[in-house]
Amino acid sequence: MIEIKDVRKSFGPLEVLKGIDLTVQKGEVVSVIGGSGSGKSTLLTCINGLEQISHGSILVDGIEVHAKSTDLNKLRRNIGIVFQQFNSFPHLTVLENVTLAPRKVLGMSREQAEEIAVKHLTHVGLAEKLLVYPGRLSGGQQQRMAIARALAMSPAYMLFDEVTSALDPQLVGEVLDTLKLLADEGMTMICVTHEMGFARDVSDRVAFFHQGVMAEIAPSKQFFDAPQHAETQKFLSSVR
Amino acid sequence: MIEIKDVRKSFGPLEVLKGIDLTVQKGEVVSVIGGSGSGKSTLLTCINGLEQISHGSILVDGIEVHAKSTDLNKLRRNIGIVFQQFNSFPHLTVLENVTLAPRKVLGMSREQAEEIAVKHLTHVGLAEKLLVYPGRLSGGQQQRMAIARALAMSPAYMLFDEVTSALDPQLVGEVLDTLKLLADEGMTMICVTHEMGFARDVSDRVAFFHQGVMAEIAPSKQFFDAPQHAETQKFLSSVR
Amino acid sequence: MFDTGLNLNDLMFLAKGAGMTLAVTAFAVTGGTLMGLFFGVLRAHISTWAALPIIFVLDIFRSVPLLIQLVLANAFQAIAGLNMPPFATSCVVLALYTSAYCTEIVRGAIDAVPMVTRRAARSLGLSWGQDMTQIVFPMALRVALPSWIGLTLGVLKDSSLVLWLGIIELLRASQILVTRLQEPMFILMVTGVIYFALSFPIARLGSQLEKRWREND
Amino acid sequence: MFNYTFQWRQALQKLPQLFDGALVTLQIALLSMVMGILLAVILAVARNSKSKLIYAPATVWVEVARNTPALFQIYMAHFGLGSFGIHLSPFVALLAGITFNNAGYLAETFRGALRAIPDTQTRSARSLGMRPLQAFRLIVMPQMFRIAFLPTTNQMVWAILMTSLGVTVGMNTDLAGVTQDINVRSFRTFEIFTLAAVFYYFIAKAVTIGARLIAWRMFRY
Amino acid sequence: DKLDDIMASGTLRCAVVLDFPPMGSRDADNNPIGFDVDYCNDLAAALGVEAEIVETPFPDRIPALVSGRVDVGVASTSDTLERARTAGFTIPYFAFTNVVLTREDAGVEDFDGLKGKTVGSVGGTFEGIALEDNVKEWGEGSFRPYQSQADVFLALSQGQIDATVVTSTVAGSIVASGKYPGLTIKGDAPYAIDYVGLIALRNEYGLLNYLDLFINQQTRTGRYQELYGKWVGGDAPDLTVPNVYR
Ligand SMILES: Nc1ncnc2c1ncn2[C@@H]1O[C@H](COP(=O)(O)OP(=O)(O)OP(=O)(O)O)[C@@H](O)[C@H]1O
Ligand SMILES: Nc1ncnc2c1ncn2[C@@H]1O[C@H](COP(=O)(O)OP(=O)(O)OP(=O)(O)O)[C@@H](O)[C@H]1O
Ligand SMILES: [Mg+2]
Ligand SMILES: [Mg+2]
Repeated sequence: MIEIKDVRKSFGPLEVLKGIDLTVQKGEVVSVIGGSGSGKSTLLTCINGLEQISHGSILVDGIEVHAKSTDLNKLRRNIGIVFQQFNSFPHLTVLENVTLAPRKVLGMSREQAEEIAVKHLTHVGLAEKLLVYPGRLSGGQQQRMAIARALAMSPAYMLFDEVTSALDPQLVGEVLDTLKLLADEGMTMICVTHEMGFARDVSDRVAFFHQGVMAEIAPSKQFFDAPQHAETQKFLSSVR
Repeated sequence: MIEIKDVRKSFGPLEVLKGIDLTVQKGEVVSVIGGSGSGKSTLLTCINGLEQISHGSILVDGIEVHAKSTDLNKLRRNIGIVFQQFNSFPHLTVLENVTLAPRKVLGMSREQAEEIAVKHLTHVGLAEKLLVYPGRLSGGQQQRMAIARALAMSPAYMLFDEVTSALDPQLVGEVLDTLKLLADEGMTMICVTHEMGFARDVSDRVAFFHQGVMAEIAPSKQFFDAPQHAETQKFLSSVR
Repeated sequence: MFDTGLNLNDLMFLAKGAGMTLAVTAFAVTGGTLMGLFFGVLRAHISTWAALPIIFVLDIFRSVPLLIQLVLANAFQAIAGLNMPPFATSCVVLALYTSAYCTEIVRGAIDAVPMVTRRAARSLGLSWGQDMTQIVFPMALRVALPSWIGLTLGVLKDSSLVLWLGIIELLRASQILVTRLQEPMFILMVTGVIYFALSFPIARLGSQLEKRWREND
Repeated sequence: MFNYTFQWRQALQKLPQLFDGALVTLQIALLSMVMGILLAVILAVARNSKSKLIYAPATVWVEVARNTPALFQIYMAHFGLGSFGIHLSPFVALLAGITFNNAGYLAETFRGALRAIPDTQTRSARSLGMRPLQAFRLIVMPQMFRIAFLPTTNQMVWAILMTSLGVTVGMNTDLAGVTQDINVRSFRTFEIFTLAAVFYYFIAKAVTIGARLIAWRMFRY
Repeated sequence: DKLDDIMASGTLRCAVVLDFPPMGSRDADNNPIGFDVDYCNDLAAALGVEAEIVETPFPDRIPALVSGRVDVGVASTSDTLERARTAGFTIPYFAFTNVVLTREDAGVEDFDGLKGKTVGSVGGTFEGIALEDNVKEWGEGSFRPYQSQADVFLALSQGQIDATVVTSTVAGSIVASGKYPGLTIKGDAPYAIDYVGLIALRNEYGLLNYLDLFINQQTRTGRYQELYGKWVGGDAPDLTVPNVYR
């Protein structure tokens, strides 16, 4: 369970998150939508401790992320994250990309790590690209590899930050399919996305961010069919 | 009058133009369409002598372009050309871009050149950007500046090589309008273009290039309504 | 072919000089690179303001002629009673000089590693050290290598200045031979060829590596 | 630890001499840059030539300049050419050596810059009726200089530092020459070379800052 | 003190200039030879230690000394008062007279003929400083300081300079060697006799005392004349100055 309690976050004078409250249950899929600069990415990076928070607290499985005593490296193994920009390690093959963290962080043997990696890469449809360097992959393949890489750490949670935004339109589908698959398997996920269709079909709840505030959150059908907040309505009409 | 007679052109072993015949009358607007690599750009650069030809001849106002005795610099003043990309001289202001050639090539005084430049820049709608550097202009404005720059030499002919291809869709219109204006004023023009609407509405005749051969040429209405050649039909259906 | 007094013995003498040039270069580049790595990593992780003292000091090494640096350092170690042989002084000065350039190369290369890639690494649970060694350095290396090779070649050539401290490196060896044999042009040409022969393989190695890596992208 | 007493007063008395030396240093550096740039433009163009007869000598020049020590080049200009009866005074030998070096390095910089300028720039210029040289001078060169400006500034700093090598060929009027002259008379090596280092540092900084200002004034696009 | 250190360490390190024949140079195997080399060996023998010759260019003599890289400078160092502010000098161990060395085709017949010519010498040496001052005084011609004696001869033989003023010993040895055809001696330079001393750290009185006595002994025992005969030839110059002590 991820519990976000009155989280505020400022970059210098700019307050980017203005008191966010959100609890994500085990097995739940929450989509986050909102305009550019509304603080969506910032929230995700706060959840796995990549960013400090200015106020409030975030608990993952009851452990306070930003407590001094927390072993962040250990915590992060449990939270996979995939970013919008391609983030493959270009100097490693696809297989090495995926086995690196299991070997170095979890201390797995090479064989063990490769077994797991092959499993996940097959899962995302990259079984044939094991020994290729990421530079040779399409954007969609790179994002799927990043997903497999995160999954190889067997995280309990996955955070996705607009993983399809940088892709050519024809590549978006293959990545969304992978996400859908994960959701169907019961993974707990927070997905920042611009794909309304995906948000509607796959997520249990949808949250709308506006200028650092979570203006609205509701079960997905209700969210799209009867948005309450004026800004939500405006946003939804602009992206349709 | 531009007379192109059995022009062949090879780059090493590759024959790019395989015997082109085309006569463009004074005041006529001819559009050239065709697939990538079919030799359209090459033909334009042969017409003003930027490229040598391997066989045949090109006459502009009765002067043979590729004859040894021809003063190409003088000939070129009479033929304006605008390319798809990187036309503006980034180190000169818009005004300087346009006045440079009249001053250095035609030997005009600065005042005289500026007067003409302002006239043409106003014509293409850039009267307000005289002292701006091209880097500050949108792509469409840059192309219009390039057109004004060519016009400032008072050429009898204008060649356009896909001048809108590198532009964002919303900027295409403003450049095409400028071309249309020119055509209406009776300028003799050869326009390589991918804009079928433009080719249809503005040009007197349309030519279709296919693998170095001018597969078809016809008055524009006839060309689009009843294309004769199988390749033309294929091409037209692919771009619609 | 040539009517020259240059014999095998003298060629050996030149070779020994070249060996000295290589030795000085090797020490300087090794030391300079290590220091450059340290300062470069530091520079990439602290703010420009905090780095100002480092920036200033390293800038001095790039703004004062190496000759002056060498003479000064030699005089200083003399005054301070450090009792360093000229070879050690030369290596230290050249290493500092190298590090000044290397720091910029390292910092530039680290900055060239996209933030998101590093975040991805940290998100997988990799520690800062693991991130640096597994992700940042390998990626930065590709960016840095061409400049680093250039720097190495530069140091190889600049090392000729250590002759000022009485070290018999390649150029000094050739001057000694010129004194004895009185054939300046011929001996200097031979010296030039040797310099060329020393730097060319390094340059080639660099472009080879670059090419190999590029195949992966 | 210090078995030595610093004698700064003695060194500071020499400041006027050092200042005169600094002017000579600056003069050589500037001259060598101006000539180096001119030669480099020619070399860069020649390196793109298809004719072996033009390409080869330019390449040899560039490679030798870049792969041998500057000290070697200056020594060669004085004593190497001297053995052919070509006598360059220390000033001219130093200037020639540094110019040779500058030209070699800048040629590569310019060649890179030339490659970064799209071919359409020349084509556009030629289409407007400009002659090849006009197109190069009016369109290509200004853009080339902008791209190459920063590396050229660095080369200028290099040129200043290289002037210090003149002492090896009997140069005694530039900053390093004056410094060495004072040094051998008094043996106050540390003090006098420290002053020289300060001078060099400020000259280098002045050039860098000056270049920034020029760039800021000139390249407003 | 230093003297004890030398005896304790078992080696005496001498700074010697090796492109200054016949005082110091290299043989065909590039090994050091010359008057100064032998002088250093004698000194080491007197101290009962091994000699180590450290090649030191002219400009590096003092730094080498102060840094402790060498113990003694046996390097033809002129005992000027300006230098004595920094280094400690012994009594003279050698004395140079200076001559005009020129090329036969340079048109220089004597010292006065140097006026208006391009001349050169090793920068910072006794004769170099004197010649530079002369050129300044004359107001015509020019002076070029080179960093080594070898460069001066090279420049002279190539025609880069027309003449040099150089110590008679070196000039004699150079002309005799035949390596530089066309060089010729044209009379003396009207300079005071250039007395050179050994140098050591300014405050090492024990060592300086020992060195003074050693020089005295070399002369007394005839070794000085012997070495002079071996490297230069003829009668060794008088090392005393009339009408004054020391
Ligand atoms: N490291 C940082 N330093 C300063 N400001 C930052 C930093 N990171 C983000 N911001 C600012 O915080 C605000 C929110 O950024 P964030 O990336 O969270 O928005 P977002 O909702 O993800 O937008 P988008 O849809 O464009 O990705 C923006 O105004 C951004 O400029
Ligand atoms: N300078 C050159 N050297 C060698 N081949 C060239 C050169 N310029 C063009 N070509 C080749 O000539 C052929 C025709 O090129 P051209 O640019 O004329 O085609 P195009 O019809 O204008 O295509 P596009 O619509 O892509 O601009 C292409 O195969 C191209 O690769
Ligand atoms: Mg974001
Ligand atoms: Mg084209």
